[in-house]
Amino acid sequence: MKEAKQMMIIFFTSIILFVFSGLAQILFKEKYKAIIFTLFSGLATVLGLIPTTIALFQNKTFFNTVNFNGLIGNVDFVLDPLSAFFVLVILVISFLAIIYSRKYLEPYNKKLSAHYFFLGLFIPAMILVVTVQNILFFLICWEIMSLSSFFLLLFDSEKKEVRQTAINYLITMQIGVLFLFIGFILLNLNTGSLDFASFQGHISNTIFIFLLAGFGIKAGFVPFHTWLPKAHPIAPSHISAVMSGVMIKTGIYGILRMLTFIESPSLLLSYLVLFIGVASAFFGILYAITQRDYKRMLAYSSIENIGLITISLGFAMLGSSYHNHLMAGLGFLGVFAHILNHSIFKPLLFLSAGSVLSKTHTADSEHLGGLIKTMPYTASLFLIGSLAISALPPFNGFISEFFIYLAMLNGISTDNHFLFPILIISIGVLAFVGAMVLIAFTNMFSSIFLGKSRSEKALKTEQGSPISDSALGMLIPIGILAVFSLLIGLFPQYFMQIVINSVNTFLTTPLNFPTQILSNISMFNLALLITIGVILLVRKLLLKNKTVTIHKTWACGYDKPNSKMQYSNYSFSRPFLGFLTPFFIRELDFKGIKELFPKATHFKSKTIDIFEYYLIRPIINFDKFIIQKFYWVQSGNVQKYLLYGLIFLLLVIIWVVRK
Amino acid sequence: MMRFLLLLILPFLFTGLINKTKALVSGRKGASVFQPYFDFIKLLKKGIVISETTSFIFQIAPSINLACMILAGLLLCVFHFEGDFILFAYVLALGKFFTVIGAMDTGSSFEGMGASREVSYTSLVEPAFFIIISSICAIGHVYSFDSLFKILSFNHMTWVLIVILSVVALFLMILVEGSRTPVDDPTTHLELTMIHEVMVLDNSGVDLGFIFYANALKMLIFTTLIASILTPHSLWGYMVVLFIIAVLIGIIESITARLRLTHIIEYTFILITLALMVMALALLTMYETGAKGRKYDYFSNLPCATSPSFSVAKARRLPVAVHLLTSETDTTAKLGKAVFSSYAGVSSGGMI
Amino acid sequence: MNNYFVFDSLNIIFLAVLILVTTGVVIYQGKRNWKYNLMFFLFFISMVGAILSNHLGLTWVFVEATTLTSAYLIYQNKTEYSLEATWKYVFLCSIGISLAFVGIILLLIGSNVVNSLFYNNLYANATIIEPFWLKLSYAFILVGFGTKVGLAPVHFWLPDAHAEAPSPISAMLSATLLNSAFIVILRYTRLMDLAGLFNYARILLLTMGFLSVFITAVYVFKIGNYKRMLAYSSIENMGIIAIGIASGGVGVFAAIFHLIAHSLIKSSFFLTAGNILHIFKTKEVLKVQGLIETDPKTGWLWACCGLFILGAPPSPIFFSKFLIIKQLFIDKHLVLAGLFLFLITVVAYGILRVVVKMSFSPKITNKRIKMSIRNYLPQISLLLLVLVLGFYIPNWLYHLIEEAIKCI
Amino acid sequence: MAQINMLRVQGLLLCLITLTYHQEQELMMLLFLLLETFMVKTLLVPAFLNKVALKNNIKIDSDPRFPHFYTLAISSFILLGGLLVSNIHSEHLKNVSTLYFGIAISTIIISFFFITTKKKLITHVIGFAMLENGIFLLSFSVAKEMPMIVSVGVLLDVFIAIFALGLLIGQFENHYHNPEVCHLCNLKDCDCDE
Repeated sequence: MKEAKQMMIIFFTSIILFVFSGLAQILFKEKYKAIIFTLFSGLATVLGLIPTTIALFQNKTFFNTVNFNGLIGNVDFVLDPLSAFFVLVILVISFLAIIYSRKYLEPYNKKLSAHYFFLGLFIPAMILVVTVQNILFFLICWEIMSLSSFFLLLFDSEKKEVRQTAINYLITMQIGVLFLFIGFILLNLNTGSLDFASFQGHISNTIFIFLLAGFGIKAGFVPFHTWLPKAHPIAPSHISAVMSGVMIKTGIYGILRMLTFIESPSLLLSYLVLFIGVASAFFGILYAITQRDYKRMLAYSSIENIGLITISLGFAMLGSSYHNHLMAGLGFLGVFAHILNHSIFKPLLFLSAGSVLSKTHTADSEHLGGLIKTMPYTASLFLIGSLAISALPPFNGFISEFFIYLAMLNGISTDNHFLFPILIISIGVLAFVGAMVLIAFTNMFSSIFLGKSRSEKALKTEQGSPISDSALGMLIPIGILAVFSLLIGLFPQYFMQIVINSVNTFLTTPLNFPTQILSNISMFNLALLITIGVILLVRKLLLKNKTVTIHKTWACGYDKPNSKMQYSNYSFSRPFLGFLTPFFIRELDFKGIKELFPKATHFKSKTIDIFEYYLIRPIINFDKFIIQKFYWVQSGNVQKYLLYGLIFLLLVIIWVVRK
Repeated sequence: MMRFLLLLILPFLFTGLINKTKALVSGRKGASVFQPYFDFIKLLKKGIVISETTSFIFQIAPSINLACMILAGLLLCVFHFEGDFILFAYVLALGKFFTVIGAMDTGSSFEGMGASREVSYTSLVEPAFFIIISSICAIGHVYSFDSLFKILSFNHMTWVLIVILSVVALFLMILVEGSRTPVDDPTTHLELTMIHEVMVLDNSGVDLGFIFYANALKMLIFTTLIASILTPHSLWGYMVVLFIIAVLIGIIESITARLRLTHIIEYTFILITLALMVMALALLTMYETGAKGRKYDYFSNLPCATSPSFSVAKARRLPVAVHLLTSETDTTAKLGKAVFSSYAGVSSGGMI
Repeated sequence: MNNYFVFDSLNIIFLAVLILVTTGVVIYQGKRNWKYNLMFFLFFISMVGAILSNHLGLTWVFVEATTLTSAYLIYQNKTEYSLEATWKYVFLCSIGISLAFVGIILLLIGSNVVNSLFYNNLYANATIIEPFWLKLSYAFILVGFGTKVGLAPVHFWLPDAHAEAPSPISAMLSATLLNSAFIVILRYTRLMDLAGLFNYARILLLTMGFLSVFITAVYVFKIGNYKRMLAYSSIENMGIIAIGIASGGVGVFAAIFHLIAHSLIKSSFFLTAGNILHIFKTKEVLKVQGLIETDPKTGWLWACCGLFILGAPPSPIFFSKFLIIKQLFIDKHLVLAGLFLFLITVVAYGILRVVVKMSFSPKITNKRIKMSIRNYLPQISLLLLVLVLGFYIPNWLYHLIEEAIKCI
Repeated sequence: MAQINMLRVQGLLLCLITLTYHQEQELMMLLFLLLETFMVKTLLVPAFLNKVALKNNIKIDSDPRFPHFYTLAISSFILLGGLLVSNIHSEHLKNVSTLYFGIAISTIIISFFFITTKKKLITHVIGFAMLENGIFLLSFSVAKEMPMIVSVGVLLDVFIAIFALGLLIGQFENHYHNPEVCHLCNLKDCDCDE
């Protein structure tokens, strides 16, 4: 008991220290702001990690009740393995992003007070969201999280597009909160209490669907995902990393937390979640392939990964519904493992993409190319991220996808004739999604880093000298993530123990951790690395004393190839996208080549999200249409004003007299 | 283990056999079946030419690809654990990843074209593979290659059908993954129509040798998979299957033209169709065995050995191939016909 | 014998808000000429009278007096537009108030036996009053005082007057004048409740409330003048308060809470708008750019006020909206709840768009206009107060509001 | 101006009504009411309005789209309606003197009719004064007394309101010649209408 108290004090200190670091840096000169913030938040991170790791690894639950007078009343703050897992991820990833931000923000030459102030709010808000156990306080933290991230998005606010997107983001979040409002209010009506603890057994299907929609908007479920690909390109890269790596998972946390209050989820919900997951994964990665802006593409890929997490969650729920405990266990294992892994490799990708952006000043992959020669470290780190996100061994992405497949295979053994084909088709979709990820990332990696540069401008700094690789201050945090990515892939049997306690909070009987299988994978991955090493060595030996000629690329006899003739991002994905046309809309602006001696022509293609096109746009247009119908009311004529009032009065009088 | 060694040794014999068959069918004498070995050794002895556009990716890609193929073979033949086929598929994907970025590294428009086609046309292979394997796994409640091969005997018509459909699907996969006709023509001289060959235009010397080896190995791996399904234990059986498939590929390459590029995707859809048929059959088997509510923990023990309610497990262990020869298989024949006629319909699309 | 003026929990809250806001405004506006000061004082006094009065007729007198005293203040700028706004304000409000007087007379017809307009007498005899006349009279009162409050469809003077008045006066109008008219509606609604006609009252209140929010949604969607936007936002918030009162239960608490928060936030919002007007000399949204860069304090104040008024936590408005929606759910008004959520989202979009555009766009002028500390201090302190209220409601305030609800 | 004269007549009528229809009212109250009707309603307000009209050169409120004849006819119909209302023997109206009630209502409606159809701003003020007269009559029909303080307050308010509106008309004269209601359409949110 005493320990719990101490731990919670450390925890609160850490949170206050974060806010304090945001405030403290305001007092310092522009030059020192980043360092001051990094130092204090580093301290806060270390402090926060103490109770978190203890709760997570020793499977303990710390809680503390704080009394807020009036409306909110008593608020429980809980650090159980479920919360602690998320806190751990938030702390580590945020801190790496903060380290990165110092060098990243340097060239912007901007006032940083606001940015760091809101970052100092954003991180504790996320931490509180995953620990607070009271409806109102949860919603407050949730909103502060949305708001502070909104201000963080506004970093480049001179651009109109940035402001529009930020508003779009905040409004979408607002809509999400409204769904949460409805869900929580219905719950509150059922239980009469604001405490999460009272929800046990009160979450009906309707409530869950509302909450799912609310949390799903944050998480980026299809069709609520449209804010995500807009928000990420405009955010500073370390913010994209935190938002994509951590923040959207708070949506998943919400769903998971609600699940702890459900004894056994109904089949409807389970299939719904599975369906959403499959749709998110498929559409997310499909649109990722269609993008040429690499940050947008990474954002879409986040939707896909959220889809995978949701698929796994769907299996976990199906497992509980069908009383297949192993499937449920593996499903939850997949959920947590993938959250962990995605929050490693997605920041890794976003941060290395940020390095590219800060050097080349363009996010359009069609203008890049050949960067691997000027930025070898960034390129290698991006490659590691790409391999990990494509779930390729020996990196960490494979481990979680492996769990998802295992959950699915176990589900098949439930011998339910309805479940069976659904699971098999899910396997098919998952495998297809895997193939698509491969296309998306080979494409993006190649068009940014490989081949020849497509634009001379991108290879020069503003002063005109050729660009170099990023500063160490940026490479080190990315490198740490890359090392984690590899280590988790190589030794999953140890690293995956991180999530086991969190998984067990959902299970009646603790999951038998598949150590044997994981150590097999570990052995295999080591063997893979060794084989690659051996073969490379053999190759080196064979090449000893041989001539290595450097020559131009063979262009099948054509003598004057230039960089424009390379396969670009668009052309690479075209054959594949050819047979998926119904799922997206491509607007082409191309006049064609006419006459014998054609004049200059141009070609422009734009890919539109079908959900944006058929769902979001009509709603906005419809609103506009309806609202414009009423503009005449405020006409400026006093007599009309008076008349409206009198008519209203008359109607009421008639109503009263008639009754 | 023996199989793994054979797997490492035989790839070039396999391609040699294919080439020999093609030569014989076209009325030539052809090179020796061991010619690919000589080519390989010759390539290893040569120096290399590297494009000035390339980076280290280009140089490590073939080696990594080869390593992936070797380890995939290892998974298939030696190293078994629950879920190994997932790893198998992803290791193959890792190889593909590096082949593709290796090709893109040259900055050549042709190699980009090849890479783009490669990833597009093979995108449906993985789903089909997973659907088939997991369907079979589902009926047998097994999760690894070795136990999968163990349970694949029969006492029922549906089982036979499942095996046949799977084998046909796997055979089609060889053609897709190995870049053989009708998907790709390895002997074409027009770069615009190539898929795999055009990706490696710039590789030379050792790297090219590795690429040849890896590609042959990949085909052989799929062949081994088929062989292991048909004759899981006998080494001679394995050799026979290998021989038959090589000859079959040779014959197909001799008598068909490659497909128009736009039709290749449709061709790969056949794979999905076959896979879904396997799934339907598996569902049928589930109805028949009617085993319901069975609980079991697969981490502790394997069901095919212990579970008494599982009828297939207790069935006679008769190789399916033998069964094929002895029993009346009307349905099978019809089904096979249907599959092949659809395949023929697609192939009549013609050249590019 | 009854006192014409009483203190109870309800009007103490109103009075406190009035004094707080007035203090802020007085600090903000600094020295003015004696005529202005006199009228301002009279305006203040008439609002105090309206809030404290215990007699319906007397309240009427004071509310009408607020119109007349504030007319001069609104007409400060002496432009064509301010003239037009003042005319509309005086004319529409006077007619509205006359209608309210008709309402009072109708009440007298119904309450033959009672023959008193003291609230406590009316409350005591609520059941004796003929429902027919009570209903009619409520309609007139609602339309009449509703004109002052700014409830649609009789809100039309409001955007004009708020936009054309000097900013401190706009702040007073929005944060205090509307409240002092609202208190009459609150007290009258209590009478309806006691007479067993709450259902009728609630239908009218809900109609007007939703119309108000709807009107705001319509106009802020494409607003071009930021002071008008604030005025519309006042209409919206008054509508929300009306909805809260109408939904009863915890909604009443929410409404009172909302009213307090709205007054504090909106007054600082208008005062900040005054700063902007001072810097940019224009009320057009399109011509105001880069507030944060031009004048960081004003810029951030503007952004914060914008977010707070929309109910971004820890703004108390967040709670009140939550509670109102909850009450709508309790009463199973699911359609209304949905409509409410939809409308406040549209309003949020409209206001946010403008606020973000003004605050965060790149700056256009390089000239710096010095402003003294009194141009920031009131807003900052009011917002800090709001912030505290958002996180921590002191027990005494909580009980005060609870008591106030009993007065309604 | 005819309308101002009409206002005078109304005031005088109200004064007479007060004289004839007093019930057991206090003397003070009666005196006050007489003063109000005679001094304010009959003399002061019309005189003030007249002054405003003269000063601003406002002659007649003519609108070719809406001739005086129709105004007259419609007003007569409203009055007729008011008289009809006064003949209803409803249970609701038991403690009201129905004649005054009906006429008061029709006066109020006619004043609204004036305000919403006429263009000149001065006519609106006259309409407002008429409205107040109607309300006075209405309160008279209820035959209940307000406390003195309230009555004084009401009187003061109404008077100041008219005064303020008159002053504002004077101000308008600085900006527009002959202020009409259509001059007052500058403040609106979009140009969708008119």
